[in-house]
Amino acid sequence: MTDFRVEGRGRVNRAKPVSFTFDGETYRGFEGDTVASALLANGVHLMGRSFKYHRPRGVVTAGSDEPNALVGTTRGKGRFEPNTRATIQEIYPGLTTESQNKWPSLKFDLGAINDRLYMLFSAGFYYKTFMWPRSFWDSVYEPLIRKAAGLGKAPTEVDPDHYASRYLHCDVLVIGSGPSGIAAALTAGRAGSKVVLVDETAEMGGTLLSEPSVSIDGRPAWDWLAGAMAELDAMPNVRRMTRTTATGYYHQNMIGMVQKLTDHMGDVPEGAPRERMWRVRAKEVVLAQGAIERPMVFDGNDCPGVMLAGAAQTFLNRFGVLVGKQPVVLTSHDSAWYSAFDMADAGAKVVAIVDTRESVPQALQNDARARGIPIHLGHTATATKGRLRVAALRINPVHNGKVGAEKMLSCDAVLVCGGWTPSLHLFSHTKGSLDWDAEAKAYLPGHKTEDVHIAGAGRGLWGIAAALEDGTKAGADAVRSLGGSAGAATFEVADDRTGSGITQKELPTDRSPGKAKAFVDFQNDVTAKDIRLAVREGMKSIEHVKRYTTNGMATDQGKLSNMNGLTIAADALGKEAPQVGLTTFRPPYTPTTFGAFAGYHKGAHFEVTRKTPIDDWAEENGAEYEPVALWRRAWYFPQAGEDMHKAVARECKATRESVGIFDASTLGKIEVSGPDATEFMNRMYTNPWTKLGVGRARYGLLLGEDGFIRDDGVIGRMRDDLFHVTTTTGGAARVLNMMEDYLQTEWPDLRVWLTSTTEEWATIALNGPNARKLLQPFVEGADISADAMPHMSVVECTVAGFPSRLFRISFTGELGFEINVPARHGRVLWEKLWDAGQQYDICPYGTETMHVLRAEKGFIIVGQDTDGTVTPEDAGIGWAIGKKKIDFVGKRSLDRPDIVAKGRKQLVGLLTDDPKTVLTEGAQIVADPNQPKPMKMIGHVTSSYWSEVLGRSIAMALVEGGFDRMDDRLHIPTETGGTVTAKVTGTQFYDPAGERLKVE
Amino acid sequence: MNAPVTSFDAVSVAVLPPVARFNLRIAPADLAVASRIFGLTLPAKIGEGARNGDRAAYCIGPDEWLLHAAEVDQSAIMSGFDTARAETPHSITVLSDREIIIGITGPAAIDLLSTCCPLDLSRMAVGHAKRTVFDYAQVVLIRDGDDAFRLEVWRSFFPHVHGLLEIGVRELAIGL
Amino acid sequence: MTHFSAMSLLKNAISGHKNWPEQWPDKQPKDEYDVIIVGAGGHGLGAAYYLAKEHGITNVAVIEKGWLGGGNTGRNTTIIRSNYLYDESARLFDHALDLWENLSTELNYNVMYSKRGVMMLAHNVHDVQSFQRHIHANRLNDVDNRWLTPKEAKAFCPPLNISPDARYPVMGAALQQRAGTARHDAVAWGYARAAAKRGVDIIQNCPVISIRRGADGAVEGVETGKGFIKARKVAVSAAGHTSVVMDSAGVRMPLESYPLQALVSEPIKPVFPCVVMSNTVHAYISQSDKGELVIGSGTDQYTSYSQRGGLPLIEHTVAAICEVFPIFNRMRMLRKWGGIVDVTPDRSAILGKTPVRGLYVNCGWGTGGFKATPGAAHTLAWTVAKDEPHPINAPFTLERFTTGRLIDEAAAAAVAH
Amino acid sequence: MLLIQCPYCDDALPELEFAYAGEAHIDRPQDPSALSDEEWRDFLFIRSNVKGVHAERWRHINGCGRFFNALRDTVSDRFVTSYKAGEPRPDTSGKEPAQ
Repeated sequence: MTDFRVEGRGRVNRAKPVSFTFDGETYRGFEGDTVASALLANGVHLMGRSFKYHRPRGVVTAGSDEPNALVGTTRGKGRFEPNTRATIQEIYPGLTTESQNKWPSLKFDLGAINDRLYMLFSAGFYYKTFMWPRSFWDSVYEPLIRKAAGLGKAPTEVDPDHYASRYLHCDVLVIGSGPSGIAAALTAGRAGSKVVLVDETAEMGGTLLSEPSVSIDGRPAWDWLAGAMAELDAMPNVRRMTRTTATGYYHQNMIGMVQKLTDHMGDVPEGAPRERMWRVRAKEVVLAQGAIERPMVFDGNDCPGVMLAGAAQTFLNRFGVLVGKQPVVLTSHDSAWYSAFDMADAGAKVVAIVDTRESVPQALQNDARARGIPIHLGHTATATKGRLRVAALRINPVHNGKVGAEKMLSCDAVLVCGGWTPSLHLFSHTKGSLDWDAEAKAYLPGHKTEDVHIAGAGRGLWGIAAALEDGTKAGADAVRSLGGSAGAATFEVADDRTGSGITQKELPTDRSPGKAKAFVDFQNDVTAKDIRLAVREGMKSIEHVKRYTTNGMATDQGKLSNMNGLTIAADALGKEAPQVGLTTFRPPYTPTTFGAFAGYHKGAHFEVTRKTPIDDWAEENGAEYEPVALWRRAWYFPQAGEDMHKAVARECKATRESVGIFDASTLGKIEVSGPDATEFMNRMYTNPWTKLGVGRARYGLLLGEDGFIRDDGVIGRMRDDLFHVTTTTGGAARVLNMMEDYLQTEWPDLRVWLTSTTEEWATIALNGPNARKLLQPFVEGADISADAMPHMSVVECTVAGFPSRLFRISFTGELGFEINVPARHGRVLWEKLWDAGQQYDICPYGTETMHVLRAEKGFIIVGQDTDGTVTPEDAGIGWAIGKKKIDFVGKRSLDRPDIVAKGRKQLVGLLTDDPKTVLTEGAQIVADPNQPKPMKMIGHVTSSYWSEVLGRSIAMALVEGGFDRMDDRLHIPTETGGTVTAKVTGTQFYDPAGERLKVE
Repeated sequence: MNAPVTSFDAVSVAVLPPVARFNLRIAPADLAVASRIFGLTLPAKIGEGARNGDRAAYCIGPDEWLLHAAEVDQSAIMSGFDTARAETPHSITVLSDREIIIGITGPAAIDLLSTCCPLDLSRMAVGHAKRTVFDYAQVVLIRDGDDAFRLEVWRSFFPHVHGLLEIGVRELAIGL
Repeated sequence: MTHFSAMSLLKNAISGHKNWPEQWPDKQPKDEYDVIIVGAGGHGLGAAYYLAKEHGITNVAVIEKGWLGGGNTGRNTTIIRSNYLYDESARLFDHALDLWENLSTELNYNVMYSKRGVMMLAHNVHDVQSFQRHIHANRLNDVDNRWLTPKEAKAFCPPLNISPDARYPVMGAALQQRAGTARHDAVAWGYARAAAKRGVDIIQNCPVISIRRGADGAVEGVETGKGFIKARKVAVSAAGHTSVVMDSAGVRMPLESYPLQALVSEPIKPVFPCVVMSNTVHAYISQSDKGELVIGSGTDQYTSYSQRGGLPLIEHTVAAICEVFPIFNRMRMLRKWGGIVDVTPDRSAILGKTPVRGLYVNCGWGTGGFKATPGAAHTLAWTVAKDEPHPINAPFTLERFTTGRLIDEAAAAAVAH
Repeated sequence: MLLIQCPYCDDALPELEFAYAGEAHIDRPQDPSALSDEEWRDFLFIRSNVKGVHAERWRHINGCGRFFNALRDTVSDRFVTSYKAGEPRPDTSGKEPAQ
């Protein structure tokens, strides 16, 4: 294999050879090479296959805008990723890469059959066909289309790497480290601003890395660059970041940046993050992202070996690689002439410079002749020869529109330049306007929506001197808008390579344009013909053209194709480009790893898991858990050989017969305190609070302003001016926020303060006939006898020596207490009660048993028996509404026509005819099981359990007009097509008289 | 709550012992009363803090103060406020167990906090405190020195926050 | 207009595709129309098509401030399903589903309706109860929807992570096999072409400034960027911009417009065979025929017309996807964009007549408008033609916000659309 | 991510500390029972949904805890100004969005 490496050129580290593989073959490059530069150095141009036609493709660019040279990269288990740009991926020892979208091999790909059929596969082809017969779409056509589509393969294993993120705040963020970016950073840095300078590549310098022949301030470009880097690094207020891509520009100068940390390393430190997402908040932003070179559109312009002239210059000067030994240069811009000169000076035999322009600056022509390079002005290119690698370029003279006789130029590379497009993607993320500059034939930044400055080629400026000057000006402007002062620096530039050029549509040809495969979007195989067809079919906006042809929707997001596409569409419409519009660039600037967005939020840290102070006891004792809001709660405590059903039956029995212990710490707790606390409670909750005595507790019901049930809980009055409010586990934050809203914005006159104490207290519930017997010995400072402490009361005392708020309440129908102690003592108290409880066969129970016990008593669970469309009357708890109250949150809505109307769904009990049958929660209820579908459904089962104490199943349901259907028989169709019949009852299934509360 | 203490030379994360902590809500006009009872002049501006021995007060809302004191003084402080309530309405709530306190010290303290805290911490003055977020958790962040911070985290959020800090310390130790 | 057929395709291929005609002419407005539809999205264009085809009303203009299909039609994640809880919703969306199945043939335009199945994941007991409630209701409404165990869910969608140790373990799933996706642009283009063929004028780049009402209060026409256009019937189908347009007719709406973001990955070979929705972790994902993973996000917290949206929400959405499908962690985001969705207090649409004579509205679809396109368009056309509610859209009135008869799918099940 | 000026903290802080709370200046009626169903509906559901400068409520929920009002241009998402709860909407006619 021939070596295309040029001695004395490039910045790769010749002392450090690096081996890697591509499609199983081992290649050698040097530290500092990208996969693309290393393969080119080995004479390999063919790196991929195109999306639709599977045409052989070579590398086109030297940067992140590469559409063709996408490879799969691997570094061990779980570390494969598809579609990596060979022009960005640095090589390291052991790197494994493979080409994509081909079968069986890159050189011989059966998918290329599509290329033969390309007359069929025109733009919009899919919309016009595959419709006959209809059923074939799902079964035949679509599977085929999908199989052919896609580029690389998806990863198949879990990614073992982790990803970091960091917030960063600075005065001036400079994006892009070419001459203008460096000048801006130097200027702002010298003025003392906190500066961050970022570049997506491994090394800073941008254009300067490809233009070593320029001299700045009397020093060769690379010496000056080294000096500038040293100066920036010496400033404590400046931070330089390489391999860092600004991917998105968000509101108020928030920039998302992704830094590649390890993808270039041979040996990755154990546990090192692969990438870091930087969320930067900058006071001022300088965009210095340069310009993107445009390909030329002509038949065969996608043949491997045809690449951008600027890319060839970069491969030569930055990597020391000659992309061809006999290149032809095809251009409409002066810049490519310099590429030709550099190639020639590096030993290539430049076959010719073909320029579509009839007149080109004399100086350039002289320099070309001096190097013995033949020149063809006013010529077009009409074809290429060669399939896996270009062998010749067919050119013809063009005189006033007439295309003359062809001439074949044998070559091993064609270096093209169709002009340059300012890189303004990030600017357009800000919704800043892009204005058409008729002279520059380019969109340039117009109206700004953010504190941003654009510098250099981004404003259509050309040449190193102009870039430096504009950069330092942007830096100074940024400093000034920060209120600082900075003068623009001056730079002496010699041997600058300024230039100009023209933009044009697909090149004229002497052959039938209908047969030409002149590509605009390489990866998506969109040709000039497709764009003209789209326009012919009525796609008059560039958005329509884009979506119809998929031009600009490839992984380069139109960086190469958008302007050429626009120029051709405008020509087809006979309009100026701006009248056809411009497709908006969207984040991210380049494709960005999902993991970098996810950051730390994976596995256990994907979301917070809240645990109570008693959680670890439950874990040690074999609890199964269920997630409730952000909490994990003990669901049930299975013993050896028990399933949930058995465990729950046992827990219920033990609690009803003796005593059960339950961790209720997740219940929301809010201190409502202040002279107007009672008035506030009266306005918030449906219940009346004025007459509730200190030391007493009451069930509280909270509605939304729409009249539907939002939350409930037991509320204790600790003092005249202090309520201890409890909420549902999931509702705690919502309820506090709702209370604060009314207090702060509707009733600011009320002297009330709210404090969340949910996590100040651990809450242990004891339920069962022996609850008091167990608790009594631990209590000091309070008499908890039946007379002294009636049901629904609260007292402050100590329990086992811990300060406590002790409630006597019951969510089970049994004698019950809820003990609140400072959280740190929760587990200690639990274990004391546990030990003492052994004499009563105390049983720990979880949320499932709690649900069964409350259902046996007909107590509702907000969110299960209610669903956000249920009023207090519907739920059968109208008694909780203070009838004399003139107003409370939601009261007015209860009078709306459809809320007072007949036939609303009301909460009733259901007893199945077969006591052994437990209904499915969510099952629907009908009056007539034999009606045809769609059936008239009159309600659904909200709660359904096996009741051990009753020895039968019980259920609650919301049923239309349910209160008037007592003792009716209703029907519940099952999954299996059967029907269960049940009788409508009240919801208090167990001890309706409440006798069991009266334990002495 | 004996979580492991994580550290390398640039930053260390430690779980600090609990202190008596109170949430005080009172009309700014009555601040003098509160200051007298607490024995420390309470700062009037959100974010500011005042400290004297083991007593500290941080203003975290227009009418909200976070008070720190020795655990032995907890009940005395409560009864002090209790007696004043009649003529000077206010709300004081013991929160000694609601949060767990994490100390973060070392030259890389700000880098570590910046993994999950969106604030520009260079703008935060020493001795100040503010309620903010650390990842998904609401926290109170107190700056004790140029490279010394405290995070007060709700008990049930502690494992999440502390876990993230441990990851961050490892990350900083690797130096990438 | 050329009928698309194997023959016409071949003929044109041979002639180098030089003879395809315009799919729809870009018209200038006439002075008067029988019906004006404001907004050339799938809903508006569809309504015009059905007016012409089923009611013989062809003197119709569809007025669009930008380019047709440029709004939410071309910005959504194309999920199509009908397994809604309430009878009203189920009927409307199932009606749409019936039309989806025939739409390509009906329009002679391949909208690529792909019945790949929509699977909704249950991550906690509440999800399970709520999905069971849906499945039972759907079965009795004859709407396809069935329960899958975690193993069955994994078999249906291999990339799914069903580890019980996951932060949000998969406890099961509800699958509507008949549901799927379609090619969003093709829906707008297909309706536009078919409507234009029947004589409907499609007027692009023509902003509606206001709706003019006569002395009797009835609609007289619309003031536009291209002058006043007369019409006794105006149907507003302007998604996020409905409030603004309706305001000009003196009708204030119970709507708020929020940014909704979506994104796609780089294209990869087929790996994801269906659509998966997880409302608990907020992840909505499918794979397009082009190979891109299409991922939907939730709405941002604040109202906006900026079509921008913030970074934190996207970070959370991608994290959610990687949590449920960990093999995608090394995939890359290719493109992210935003739309503006109009949301009602009960998350259900408003579809039909308004207090103003001759004024009709189709809005409030929130995040779920695309799937309803043919159904909403079809029933709106009926209502406009007959000036009375269609049995299927009858419940979706404005009045329900006065009487309290809301259709609150979200509250009922915490299920996003 | 927005940067939001809290009028109580007198500081511009990241959106993550704030919770949006809907349109501003929709006061709860003194006596709801006196309202017609239509008036009550307007209070509950009707929103201006302006395309332009929108008066809206935010809560500094992960900060000082206060609800406050802000004027924001819903087209650019830029804040014009923010002010304390209970204060009238400031006249900002002709004023450029805050930088």
